[in-house]
Amino acid sequence: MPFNYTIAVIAIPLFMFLFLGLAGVKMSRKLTGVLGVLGMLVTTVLAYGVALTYFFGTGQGQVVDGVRQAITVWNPDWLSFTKTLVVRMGIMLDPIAAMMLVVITTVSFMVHLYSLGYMSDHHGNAEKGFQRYYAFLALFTFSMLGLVVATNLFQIFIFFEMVGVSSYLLIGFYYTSPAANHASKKAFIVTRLADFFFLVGIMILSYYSGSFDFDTLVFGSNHANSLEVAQSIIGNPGVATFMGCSAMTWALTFIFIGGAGKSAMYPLHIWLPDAMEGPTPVSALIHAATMVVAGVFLVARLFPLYVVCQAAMDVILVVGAFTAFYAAAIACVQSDIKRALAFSTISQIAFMMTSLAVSSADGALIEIHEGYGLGYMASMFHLFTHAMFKALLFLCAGAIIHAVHSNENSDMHGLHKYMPITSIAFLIGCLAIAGIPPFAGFWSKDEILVACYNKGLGWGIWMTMVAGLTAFYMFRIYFLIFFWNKHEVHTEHEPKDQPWTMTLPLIILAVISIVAGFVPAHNMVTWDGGHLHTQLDWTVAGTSVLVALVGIGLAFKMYYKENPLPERMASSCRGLWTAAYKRFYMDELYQFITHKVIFQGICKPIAWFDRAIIDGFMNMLAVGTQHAAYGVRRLQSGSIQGYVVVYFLGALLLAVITLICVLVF
Amino acid sequence: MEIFSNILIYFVIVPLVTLLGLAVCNNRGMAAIRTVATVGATVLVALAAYLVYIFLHERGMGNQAEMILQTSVMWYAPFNIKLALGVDGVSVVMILLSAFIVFAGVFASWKMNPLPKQFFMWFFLLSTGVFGFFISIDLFTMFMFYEVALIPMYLLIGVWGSGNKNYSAMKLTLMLMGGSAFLMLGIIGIYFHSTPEGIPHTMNILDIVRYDAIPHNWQMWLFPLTFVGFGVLGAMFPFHTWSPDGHASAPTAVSMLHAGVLMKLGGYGCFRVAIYLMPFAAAQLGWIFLTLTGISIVYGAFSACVQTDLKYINAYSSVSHCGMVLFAILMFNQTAMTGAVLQMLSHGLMTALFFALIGMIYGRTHTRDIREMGGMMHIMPYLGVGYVLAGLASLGLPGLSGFVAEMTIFIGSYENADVFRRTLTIIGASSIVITAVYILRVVAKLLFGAVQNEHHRELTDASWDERLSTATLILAVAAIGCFPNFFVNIISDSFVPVVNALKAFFPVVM
Amino acid sequence: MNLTLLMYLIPSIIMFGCGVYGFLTRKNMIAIMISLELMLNSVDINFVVFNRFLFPGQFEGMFFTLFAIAIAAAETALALAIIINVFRAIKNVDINQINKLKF
Amino acid sequence: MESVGNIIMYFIIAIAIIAFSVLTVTTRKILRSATYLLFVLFATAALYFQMDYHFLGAVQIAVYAGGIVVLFVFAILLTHKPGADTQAITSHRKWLGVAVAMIGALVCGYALFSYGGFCGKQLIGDDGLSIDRLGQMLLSTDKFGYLLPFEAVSVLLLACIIGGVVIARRR
Repeated sequence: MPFNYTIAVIAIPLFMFLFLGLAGVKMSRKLTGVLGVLGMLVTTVLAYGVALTYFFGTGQGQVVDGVRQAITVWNPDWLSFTKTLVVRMGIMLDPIAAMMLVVITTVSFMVHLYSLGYMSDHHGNAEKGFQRYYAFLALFTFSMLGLVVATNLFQIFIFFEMVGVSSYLLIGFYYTSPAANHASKKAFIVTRLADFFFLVGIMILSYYSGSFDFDTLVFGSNHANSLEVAQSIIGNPGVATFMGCSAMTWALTFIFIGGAGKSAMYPLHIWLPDAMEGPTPVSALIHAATMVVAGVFLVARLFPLYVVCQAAMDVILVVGAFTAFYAAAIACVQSDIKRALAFSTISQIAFMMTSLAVSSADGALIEIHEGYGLGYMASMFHLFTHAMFKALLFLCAGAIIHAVHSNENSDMHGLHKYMPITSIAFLIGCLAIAGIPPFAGFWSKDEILVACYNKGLGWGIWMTMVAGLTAFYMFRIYFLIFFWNKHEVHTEHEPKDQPWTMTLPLIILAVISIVAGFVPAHNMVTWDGGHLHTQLDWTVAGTSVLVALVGIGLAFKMYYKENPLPERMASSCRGLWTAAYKRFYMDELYQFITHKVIFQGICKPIAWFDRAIIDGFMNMLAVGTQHAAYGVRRLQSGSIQGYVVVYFLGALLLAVITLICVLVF
Repeated sequence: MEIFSNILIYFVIVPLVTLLGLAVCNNRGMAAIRTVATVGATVLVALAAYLVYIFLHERGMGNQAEMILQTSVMWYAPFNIKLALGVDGVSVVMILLSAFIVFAGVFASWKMNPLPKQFFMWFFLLSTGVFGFFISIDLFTMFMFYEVALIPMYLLIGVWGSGNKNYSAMKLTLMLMGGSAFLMLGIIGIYFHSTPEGIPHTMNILDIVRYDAIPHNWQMWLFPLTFVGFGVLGAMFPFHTWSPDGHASAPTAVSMLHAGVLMKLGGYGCFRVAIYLMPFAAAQLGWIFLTLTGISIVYGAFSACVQTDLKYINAYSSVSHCGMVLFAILMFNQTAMTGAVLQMLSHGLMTALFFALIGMIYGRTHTRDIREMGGMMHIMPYLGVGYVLAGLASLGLPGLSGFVAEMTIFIGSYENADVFRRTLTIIGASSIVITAVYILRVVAKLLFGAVQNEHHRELTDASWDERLSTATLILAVAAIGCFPNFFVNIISDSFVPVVNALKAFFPVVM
Repeated sequence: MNLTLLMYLIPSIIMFGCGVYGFLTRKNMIAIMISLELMLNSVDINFVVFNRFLFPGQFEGMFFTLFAIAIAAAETALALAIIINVFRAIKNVDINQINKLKF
Repeated sequence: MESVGNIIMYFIIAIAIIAFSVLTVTTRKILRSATYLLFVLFATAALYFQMDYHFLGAVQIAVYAGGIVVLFVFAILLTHKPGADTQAITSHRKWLGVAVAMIGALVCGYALFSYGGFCGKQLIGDDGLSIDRLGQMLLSTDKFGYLLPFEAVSVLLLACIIGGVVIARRR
């Protein structure tokens, strides 16, 4: 097979994890770091090789009749549930898998490189657990790569768990800090809750379809058939219904919830802002570029099934559109730079979700028409560009935090003078996310908006508004960090641009963020593997650029120079501002549910019930027996005279009985 | 003697010989005691590995017999009681599990004090009972070995335990004895209905199945008796309360062996005796026990969330996980039952690992209260990593054993098309979230965060024997997690006869 | 006036009652033994009386009493040996003091 | 009709038995208690003589009065200070004793009166048992032979002697 070497892309990170994890403690920090980066470099090169061959190579069976085929490279059985229901561990290449390989390895490599500088010291002290850090990064990379090349739904689930654990370990990297500790726990449990729904979804889907394999589930004999295949999986929709929805709807909705947990959709988003307690490069890799889009990837993977299930799509659409706005609104008032970026991430992922959901513009969609599947393509395209510029933004944030030793933007201000490279890179990132041509974000976001307008005018306007909000909050952050007023030097060191290991990734990613928009995505990552004819819709594009510029302008007005305007606006609607700052009290709500309802209301009573009632009953049996025994023991008094009394009473009793017998008979 | 040509009998003989070897050791000669115990445990592991090889070889040669390596020796003719030996896939993996845990247990009690000799002697007597149970296919010998395994527990906890040990030892023994009283009634009942008119009664499981003579109305009585009898040992709600106290007081190796192997006797017995011999009643009454085990799963997990004693957390987690074993067995299909055995393996290994680690931590800090500890990862990284791994296995991380087992159970359970079983399956599956909550809570409190007690800073990391003990278990856990099909292939076919027996009374999904 | 069987039994019953009373009320172990002898004696009388009045010419009752006397002697000897031993140990023959074997 | 001497004799014996029985259990001086017991035993022996069981009467005097009472006296002298009173009997204990004794007597009395078709029987003729016949019966193995119980009692007595020695032996 031509793609056999893809296995190395997966295997090298796994090997690096085991090697660094087991032998790392014996190695020097420098050696570990260099080995980690080199391993990742090899992986990246191989992954690029795979992706380039897949997209642009010929004669290896990947394109048939102009349609890109899914190629299963390797697919051994891993766990047989029944004769037919078998979990396999394999590698499958298709357009989105190949694209994800590129995204993951690129960002991961950048982060590996960047971490050499970032992780070498922590607030001036030598970082502990440098080896551990690289081992975990390798573990995460392995899990994420395994996820995207999965050949079946269950493999995705498995790697969903794996990335969840890597994320847990990396968020909790500074394990002595209570905040990190708490955040890692929260992230794991929230995503676990989502995974539970995912699992239920898988159970339902696999029961009715008799398979986990994407080959059966979504590809069928070839892509053109997938709709029919999807419908045949539903079987007879009349039979299996529950509360008015078919089993298929339930399964897909549950699977979406699973994805929503990883992708931080409302209301399962609460873990992501807290996850910023991890090291910043980790946030860039996991919580901005790769893992958080796993949910989007999941829905995209099962897209042919979602297409025929309008109800599930509607759920995604509503959740996505709401989350996009919700997160953007909160991002406008956050003072912690990483949290603001986190909410920005949530909002952008919601863009991708929405874009997928609007793809099924007209119900059954059996007929393929012009523009259909645009949302899918746009979503994947945005995933790609977003990964690049959001990683850039996070790495910039990391550099800034590294320089000023604080996350709060009140400790930054006016850094442009001190850190020009970082400043420009950050600006490029902001322009990209705001959707200003020709930066990457413009092209992908524009296509999302087109797809939304195709679905309905309301959705389009809504998303355009969110796009404007995006421009506003990003530039708010930018101006607050780099301008506003003069920087007050708190520490003995002046903040300055960081060493080359940290600056180089910034430059590379900045360049990618500029040019990524010109990747011909419409020919590469379409849902059926075919070509999609798109053109720039200048009305939509013009509107969105205009809105973005308005947002930027507003941010410039409010935050470029120190002025009382933001404070005035905040105090004019204090309640709203506080609510947004407190993230609309979602955390408090969860806190209430988990602590007050579950811990105090369920666990404590159950524990009490167990000790007091069940165990109490057992103890009561024992105590009862003991008391009875003590009671019986009294008879054995040792006093002969007592025995004689009883003996005579017994004799009397016998006499009475005899008498009665005589009298009666 | 014909029986000595059967490899299975050596699983009983080796621990007994070890026991005798220990008996002649000097009570103070720690080196000799350790040597004998280690040799005994190693031989057991080797035997178990060889047994797996034989089993695979036989199956590979096309031996499709339900039980292989069968031998039957008349033991007490008037009652037709035989020493009948034989193993199928389930027994083989259970024996392998037991051998591993005995091996790890020996190293976990490497520094046992006081009375090391007596400790190991009882320990090996306990192992004798466990192995004997798994190799028997005669109800009487099964029951006899079952009792042999139970009794040493009393002394092991009562003498070498900690805390409120007398109470716990008494409670554990009495409750399990109560269970075995039910069981004995059940077995006697089965015995007297085992054969049709005119054929002498038998205790041999295979014969009883072949005759299929237990009347249905009797099954309705005998099934609950046997199921509850084994269920008590399997920590089925509401007969689980011996478990938290018992585990909390037991010494490390005993906790390991008890949670790791002895509780599996319950699950094993439930399907091998209760369901296999009385399929009609199982199909009729299964729903009652299914509800109870379903409660066990969620109930144990919720209870574990608020415990503060490490061993209590683990004991309640065992209630939850062992509940899953019985739960899956009662789902009556091959996948779920295979999952049950995987769960037994997985739970056995990872609970043993947990208890080993807790014992090691307790041995250093002299407290098991998680509120008094913190930042252990910093102080004892090896034990910390081990604990995290055990925790991840417990909450079902792919690549470790728990995931494989739980997924097989859930997927298998969902194959049943009725709403009742599916609802229970989904409720049971929700335990993966609760499990995550309590595991992470412990990990966060115990290992992460700031060091709570400054004295703890001087504590040392694991010594070589502790490392060996835990590494063995971690490797075994990872082996199941990474190569589940190896185990599934051994186990899975063993359930065909059971499922066939159930087919007449229950819409079994094949 | 005739000496009937009943007339012989009445002293025997009263003796027995006295024995019971003494057995129940006395604290001194020797006194209890004495009461015991009373009861035994009254039973002996009964045997003899029934033998003599109802089955004259046969001697089962008489022989029974004979052996009973022998056994009573043996029993008393043994009991007194125990009492003396107890007295040596606790310097007392009060029955209430001897409760170490209780329970 | 009985001879008047016999009747007078009977009453003397009966009154002696009743009186001394009561005294035996009511006196607070233990040595007196033993002495009254001796009188009861003598009276019983007299009763046996009156019923023509001479041998039995002799045994009664020899074994009981001569053996057992002496044992009692020795035991009392070994364990008591001369002249010491025993503990006074508590009142409720006394009434309990009386009640139970009455119950016993009543049960027996009731049994006698309700089944006692034989209560009015009188002594018939002289049933004197000659010593040689008694000796033969005691050592014969025929019907109405008592060799086996005789031997059993001898073994018992032997065991008793050994037991008494062992128990009373000072360690």
